[in-house]
Amino acid sequence: MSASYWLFFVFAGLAVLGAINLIWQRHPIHSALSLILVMGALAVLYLLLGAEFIAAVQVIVYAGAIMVLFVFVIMLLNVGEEERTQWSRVATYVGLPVALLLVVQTGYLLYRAVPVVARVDPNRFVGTTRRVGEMLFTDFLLPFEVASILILVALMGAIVLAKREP
Amino acid sequence: MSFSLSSLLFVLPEIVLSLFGVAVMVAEPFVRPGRKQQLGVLALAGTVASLAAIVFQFELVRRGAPVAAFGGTVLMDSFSLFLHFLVTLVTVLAILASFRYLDREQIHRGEYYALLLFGTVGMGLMVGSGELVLIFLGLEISSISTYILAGFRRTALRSNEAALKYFLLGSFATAFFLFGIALLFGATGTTILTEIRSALAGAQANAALTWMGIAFLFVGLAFKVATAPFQVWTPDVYEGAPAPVTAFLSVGPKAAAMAAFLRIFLTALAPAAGKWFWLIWVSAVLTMFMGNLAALVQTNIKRMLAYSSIAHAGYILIAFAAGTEYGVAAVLFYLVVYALMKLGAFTVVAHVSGPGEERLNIRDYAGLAAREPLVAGCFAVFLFSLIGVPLTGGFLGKFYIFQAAIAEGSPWLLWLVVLGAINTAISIYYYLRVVIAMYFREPSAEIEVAPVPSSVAFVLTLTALGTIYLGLASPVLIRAAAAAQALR
Amino acid sequence: MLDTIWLIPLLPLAGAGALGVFGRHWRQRAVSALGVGSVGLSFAAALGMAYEFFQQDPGTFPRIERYFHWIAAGDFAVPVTFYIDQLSVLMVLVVTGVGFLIHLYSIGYMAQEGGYYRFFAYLNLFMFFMLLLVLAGNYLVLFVGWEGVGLCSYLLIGFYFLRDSASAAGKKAFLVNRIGDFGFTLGLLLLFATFGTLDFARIFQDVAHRPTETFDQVGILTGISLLLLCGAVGKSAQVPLYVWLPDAMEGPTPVSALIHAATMVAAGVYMVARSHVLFSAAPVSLAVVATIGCITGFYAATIGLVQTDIKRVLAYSTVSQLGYMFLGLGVGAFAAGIFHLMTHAFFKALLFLAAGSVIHALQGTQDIRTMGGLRTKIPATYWTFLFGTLAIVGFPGFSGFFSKDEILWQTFISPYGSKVLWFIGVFAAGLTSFYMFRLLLLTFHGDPRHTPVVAERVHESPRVMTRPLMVLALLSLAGGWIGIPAALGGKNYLEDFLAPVFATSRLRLVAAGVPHTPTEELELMALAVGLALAGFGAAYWMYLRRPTLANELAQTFHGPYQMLLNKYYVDELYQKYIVRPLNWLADRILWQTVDVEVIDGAVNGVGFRARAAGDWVRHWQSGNTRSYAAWVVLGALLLVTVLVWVMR
Amino acid sequence: MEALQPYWLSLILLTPLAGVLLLLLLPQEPHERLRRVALGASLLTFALSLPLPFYFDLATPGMQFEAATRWIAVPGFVANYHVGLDGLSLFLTLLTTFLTPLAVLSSWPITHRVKWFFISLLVLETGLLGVFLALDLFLFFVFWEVMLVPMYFIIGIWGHERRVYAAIKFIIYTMAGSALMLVAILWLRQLAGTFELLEISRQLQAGLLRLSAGQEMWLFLAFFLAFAIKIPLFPFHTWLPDAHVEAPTAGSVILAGVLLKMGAYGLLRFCLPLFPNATREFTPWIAALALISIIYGALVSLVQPDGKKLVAYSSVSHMGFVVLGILALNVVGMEGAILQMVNHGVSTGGLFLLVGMLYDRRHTHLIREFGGLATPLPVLSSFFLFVVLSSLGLPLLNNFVGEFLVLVGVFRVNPWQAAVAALGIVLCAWYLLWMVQRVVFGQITNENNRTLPDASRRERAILVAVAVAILWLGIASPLFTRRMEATARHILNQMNPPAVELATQAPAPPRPSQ
Amino acid sequence: MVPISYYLVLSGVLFGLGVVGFLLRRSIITIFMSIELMLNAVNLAFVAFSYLHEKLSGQIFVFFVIVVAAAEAAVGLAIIILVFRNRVSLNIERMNLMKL
Repeated sequence: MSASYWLFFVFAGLAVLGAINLIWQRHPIHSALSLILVMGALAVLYLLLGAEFIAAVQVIVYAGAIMVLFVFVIMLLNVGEEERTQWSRVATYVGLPVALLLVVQTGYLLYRAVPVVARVDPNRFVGTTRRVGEMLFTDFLLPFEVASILILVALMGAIVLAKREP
Repeated sequence: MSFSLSSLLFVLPEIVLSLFGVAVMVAEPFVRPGRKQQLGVLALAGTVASLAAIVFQFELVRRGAPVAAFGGTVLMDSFSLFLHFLVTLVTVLAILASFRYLDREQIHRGEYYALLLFGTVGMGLMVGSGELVLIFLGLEISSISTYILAGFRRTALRSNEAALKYFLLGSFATAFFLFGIALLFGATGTTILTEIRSALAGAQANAALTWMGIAFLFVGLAFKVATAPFQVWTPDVYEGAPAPVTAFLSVGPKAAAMAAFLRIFLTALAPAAGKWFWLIWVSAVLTMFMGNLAALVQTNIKRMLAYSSIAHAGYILIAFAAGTEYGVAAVLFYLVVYALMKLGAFTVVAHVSGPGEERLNIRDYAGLAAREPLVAGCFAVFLFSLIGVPLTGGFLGKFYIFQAAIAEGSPWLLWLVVLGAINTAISIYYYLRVVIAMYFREPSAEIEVAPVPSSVAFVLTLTALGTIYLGLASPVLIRAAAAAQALR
Repeated sequence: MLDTIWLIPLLPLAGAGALGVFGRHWRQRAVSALGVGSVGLSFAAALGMAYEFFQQDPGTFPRIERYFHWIAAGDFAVPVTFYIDQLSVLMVLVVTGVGFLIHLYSIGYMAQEGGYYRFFAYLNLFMFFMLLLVLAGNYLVLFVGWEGVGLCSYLLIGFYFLRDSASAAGKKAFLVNRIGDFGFTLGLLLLFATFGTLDFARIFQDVAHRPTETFDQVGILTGISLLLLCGAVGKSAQVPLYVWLPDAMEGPTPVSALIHAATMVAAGVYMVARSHVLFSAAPVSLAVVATIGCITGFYAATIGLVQTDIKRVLAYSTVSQLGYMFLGLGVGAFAAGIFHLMTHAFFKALLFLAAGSVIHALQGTQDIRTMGGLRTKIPATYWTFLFGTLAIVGFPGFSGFFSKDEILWQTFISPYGSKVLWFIGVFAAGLTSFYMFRLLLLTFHGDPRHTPVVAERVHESPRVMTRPLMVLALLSLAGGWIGIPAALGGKNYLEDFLAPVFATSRLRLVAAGVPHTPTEELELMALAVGLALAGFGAAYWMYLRRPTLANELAQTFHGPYQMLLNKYYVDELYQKYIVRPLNWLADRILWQTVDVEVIDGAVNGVGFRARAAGDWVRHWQSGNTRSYAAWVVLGALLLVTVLVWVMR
Repeated sequence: MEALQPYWLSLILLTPLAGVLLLLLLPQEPHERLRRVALGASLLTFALSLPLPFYFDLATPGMQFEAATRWIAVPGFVANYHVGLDGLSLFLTLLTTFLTPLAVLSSWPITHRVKWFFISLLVLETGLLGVFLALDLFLFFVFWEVMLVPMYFIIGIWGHERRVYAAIKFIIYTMAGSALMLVAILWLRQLAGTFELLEISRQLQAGLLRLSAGQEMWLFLAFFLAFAIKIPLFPFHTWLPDAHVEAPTAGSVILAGVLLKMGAYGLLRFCLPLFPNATREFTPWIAALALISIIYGALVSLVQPDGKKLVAYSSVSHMGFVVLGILALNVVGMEGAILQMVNHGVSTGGLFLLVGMLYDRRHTHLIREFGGLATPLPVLSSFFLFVVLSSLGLPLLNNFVGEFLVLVGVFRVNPWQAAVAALGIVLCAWYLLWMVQRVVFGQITNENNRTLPDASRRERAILVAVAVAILWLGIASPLFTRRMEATARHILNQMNPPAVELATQAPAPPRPSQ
Repeated sequence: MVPISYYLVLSGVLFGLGVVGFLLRRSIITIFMSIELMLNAVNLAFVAFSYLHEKLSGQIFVFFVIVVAAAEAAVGLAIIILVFRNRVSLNIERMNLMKL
């Protein structure tokens, strides 16, 4: 068992635990914190996969910005523990088993999909910020610009929806 | 891959729309409340300019300009242009249909128009892109715009709820869509459609990943197109959203998603057609039946029309299942027809519903023919077209769809057509219920008649005439047929 | 005249058309002039035709006049043709002659009635159809006349449409005729299918020249003739379709005289005689004809015994006499049948018209129990009625004697006849005598039983009514002299005259016949006359000598009496076992159940089920986002599973 | 005329539409003007259609007065505007143009949304004419469906109490039936490569197009279902009583007079020539249905308390004859059937007109509300009786000829069927005369009836027209049948499977297609 | 060396857990976070495949996904705020004004 295995299993385990906790907790704030944990763990895994830039963005944007936004909203609305309604039998008796089946099946298929010989060597293929940046501004220039529109829309939407009536 | 200015011509309509969108946003604070319609006019100008840009692109293509740019991610083929034109036209009509409505509901704000414009940008990208990530971005832009638009009547609980449901389920489906992209990327190592196609054809791709990818892509796209079993969100959202938004929502994004659906499945996934044919087949049947049967028992007209939208998605899938060029042409033509009649119908609903959208029950339409002959007449045209009575576009569209399916020659498609025909028969009942209310019944109570705003009258006349025109003889049909060739 | 023979039927038609369309605005005199005039002209034309007919060599007949095509489709073509031979000439003469007299009579009888123009329009129309019937050169044209007279009888019976019973009777007449025509129609179809034509000439030739075996293997000729007989049974009021005729007395009396006695009901007899070739080639049918005739003759006579309505008694006597005609036809004595048809036309028209005169005199009373003693008050009517009665009972020397005797004799000797038939026929003759004299005695003899009010106003009918009676009385007496049997030293002119018509059939019959002596005929004749006298005696005894006897007998034989009085309850049986069940079936089962419940129920059920399905489907749309997500996930799982596992 | 021939049918088709256009331009009031315009347009159409039988060539089995032009042309989807006339459609066209003015005239009492009523009626006329004249399957289907819409409005807006139910039942029933026909049309198009009817039959004749037994059967059934509903054959008839009873007079007249003929027309035009083997195979079953229709319709008519419903059910019975005649599959039966279509149109149309006139006076259809009408309404009653007599098949009036020809045709094939059918005639007399007895004869039982006005001049004009038609058809039937003969033979010839040597013959003259 | 398939399995599991979360939780905000979890799972898959194919584009996609996630977060939270303001509840099951 090499270090990479250890690292992988530890952080994969953290991610899974965080995810489970996310869906286990009744209070949104706990869930939010769990999600941050998952994101952090994933950042490490990205590094293991040689995705430096993404790992950084993951921490900065995702965990840093987006999740803060979540926490902020939770605080703002002073959300308490969730109400325990059980009105959707479909979700419970169909949805959950099906979702679990989906987990199992997807996991199994993905496990079988890629030959085990394909293993990760963090040094073989590295997504450095430079390379990513170059690509972003050449091949992916158009999507990049388009993304700006997306942000614009989102901003505008947030304002339109959330601002108080004058 | 180098960037050249000329490649900007490929996204000219999007650029135009974005610029106007930004302009509307910027101008917003400077326009006094009560005169916000000026912003609408500005947005209208933007869409018209965009239409001009599309025509210009047509001209370019006709003169032999290349059809792909940005490394094959943006396409300017006839398919793309056809649908560009359609979605932009839809926006034009949606803007026109919204003028008075927004005043009436006191939610007249520039952002509304900006969001419509940006949404159109997103749809343009969806229909004009040959690459999954760009398609995804387009999808997101249009989705997010419409999430917001759905909730635009901020004080109305139903509007809130529509936005919320749409948003949550939309994002949920988006995640599936993304996962599908990821899996296809994993299977083929690319997200450019033509490359995926060759990878799949060459059989280097991993089968399990491919199938899972297709399945998840299907989920995402089917959700947007609202076909069974992913149509569940539609009635709630259509019902809750402001009526002109519903008009837009039921037509624009649906058409764009359908275009993306077609392009992805017929271009990239064509080698696997033998398998996904069944998905489409089953989905078509389920969609038609669920839409039509549920519509039978509706009393809320918006909701009824929502179910009818689902049913129509099912009809479209029939031609999709044929998978031929012919079928694609049928889909395209039907999308045009569908856009006109559905837009018209929801515009009528927006107009008749009155302040606060109070009058949405079919009973409220009693005696409409006597009160507002024009509105009732146009609505009748739309309804008959939705049924598929000859001499309306709805008939020709359905006819073309059925023919495309039969022309493919498979007995399964013949059965599908038979089921489609049965569904048509089912659908007569609920459409005609409205006609009955309008023409055969007397109003239960006195309702003051609001004069039909000229913009609404314009939209209605245009869509009604268009619906009839499409049913008579149709150059649009030829255009559609030509556009369909682009997918091969 | 023969070339313009179309004038004969067309004149009354023109009269009918003109009266029907414009008559409402004309004065009564103009109406009578046109109505009677058209028939008079027609009669004149018929006389002219007859004259011309006798000028020509009998060999040139039958002569066929062709006019336009009435129907032509594929190989089915029906031209309008007239068939002129001895039989049709005779019939035309009888129809126009008797018809003319009755028209004349109607001027007086109907003078006070509303709808005067209508009456004459109908009568003229009737003449048209009747003439068409007897002149027709093929079965379909005959059928036109056949149905046409049915129509006119419907119209005329229902003439007093304000009376429900009248319109019901009209309807009944039409419907019962229709039932007969059902068979007739099928007969026509079978004829056409067999011979490829409906022309008399061609069919008769075909039958005469083709060996019977070619048909009889499958009994086709029997089938055809029996089906045609159905129609005749309906039209000529034979058992079991006679029920309409007594009811038909609801119409004005001249109508009863004209169509329900003299002409229309004779149509069936005429048709069978006309189709003699077919019938004589199908012995089974002949036997059926004879049996039906015999049964009818007897059966109707029994009912006639107890009826109290003057017209009804006559009606049953008509049915009974028609039975004789059928008997004659059935034993192959076609000429005798026609002979009786003719004499019957005279005396029955007479009887009815005279009865009409009685009714007229009594302001509409028809019940003979309230009559009596009219002999002196309306002598002309009485004497003519007496002539008619003597004729019908077969008093020697009167027309009925010769014709009826001819039939009975033929029944006795014919290979198709039998002693049993003969006996029943003779017995029925006795019954006839009884009830006719009963009628005569109750009406004209004895003490007046009518109310004083009526008695005061009793008067003889105007001359326009009595003159025709006299003419008819004369005919009733002398009409039979053209057919005096050889046994009485006479010569049967009529039979000789008609011989060419029935030649083909006679050959067949005579070949099978057994020789009989004239003395035998005389003995039988005497027997018949004796029975008739016995009938008279019984009537005289019961109604003049011991007027209470009738009631006593009725009390004693209460059951049979009631049965006779109620006409064997046949109408009630039809009503109970056919009409009402059919109505019930149509109403409860077919309409209320099959149509409304089953089919419409299924149709609405489909609609209901679709809505139920819609209701079910919509419940998936619970409004709960979590459920929606569950559906999405379920869909996703199914897609993956199907794609990856099922369709690998 | 020679030069005009190609345009003549189009002219007939367009004339009612011209009337519609004129009506659209006119204001809602005064009603009188609108009525006159509608009447003028329909009369003009009738006048235009009158030359057709005179210029009609008796010997030509095929289409005459043909006109064709491209309508929609997309690769793989070519639809033509192709109209033409043969012995089958000739008289149905005339029937339509004849009945429409009468329907217009009978609609004088309508005062509610008059303009739209007449617009609907005229649009309906064009639709009906189109059905009979179209030679392109697509065009045919367009007319077939489109004409439902004005009919739907006519029933739904101007009908009686339960009009909404009747209207929706009518349209769903018939549209559901034709939905499958649409599929069949498309399938046929797929197999033959064209929507052109004549081209398809040419291919079938020449053996270029061969349908497998299964294909033929399904195609036949799909077409047949649509037609059976229209005819209507038992058990697809239940829309008819409702639609008839609730429709206004004009609607009933057109419905019974023309609309029902579309089904029988379709059988003759499509089912027989295109799917001969399937037709033969199903003939016993369909004939059984036709017989059931005859007897069943008659029996149910018998017990109807509602006069209009009685006439409606009688249509079921009468149309059974038409189907039976068609299925005799011989010339006589077929000509009888076609003639009977026309006859039924005139007679039953006449009955509905009369029932409508009574309704205008008393606002009820119930038989028991009437009685003794002969006294206050002598003229109307006379016509009533006359039309009833025609309907029950009195010789020298129209129905007799048709029915008898049908019987002759059927008897040849199956005597028992003819026997059962003939029974229907007996029943027909029963229910009709019973109705006459209860409505026209007897004492006046309802005081309201005593003072009713007799037929007005307008009504007399209608009734005289009907009566003349009845007499003419009854006496001069060869004028009609001779024009059908070639067509009937042609249809039957087409039913005989193509001999192989035909395929080698020179191709038929070019037809407008593709 | 860790096989790539392990990463993929992890991605699949996380995605599935996100789905489960969506189905299980009633609080809108938690549901939304489940969606974020699903997006993260997708990202992981992208990165893993990017490594598998040695194509950087996979990582670029992740970048876009994050952008989208951010945008969605902004809009989504705005909607949540709006809804909460009007209804003072974040229970998804109470959002059922429109149904059937």
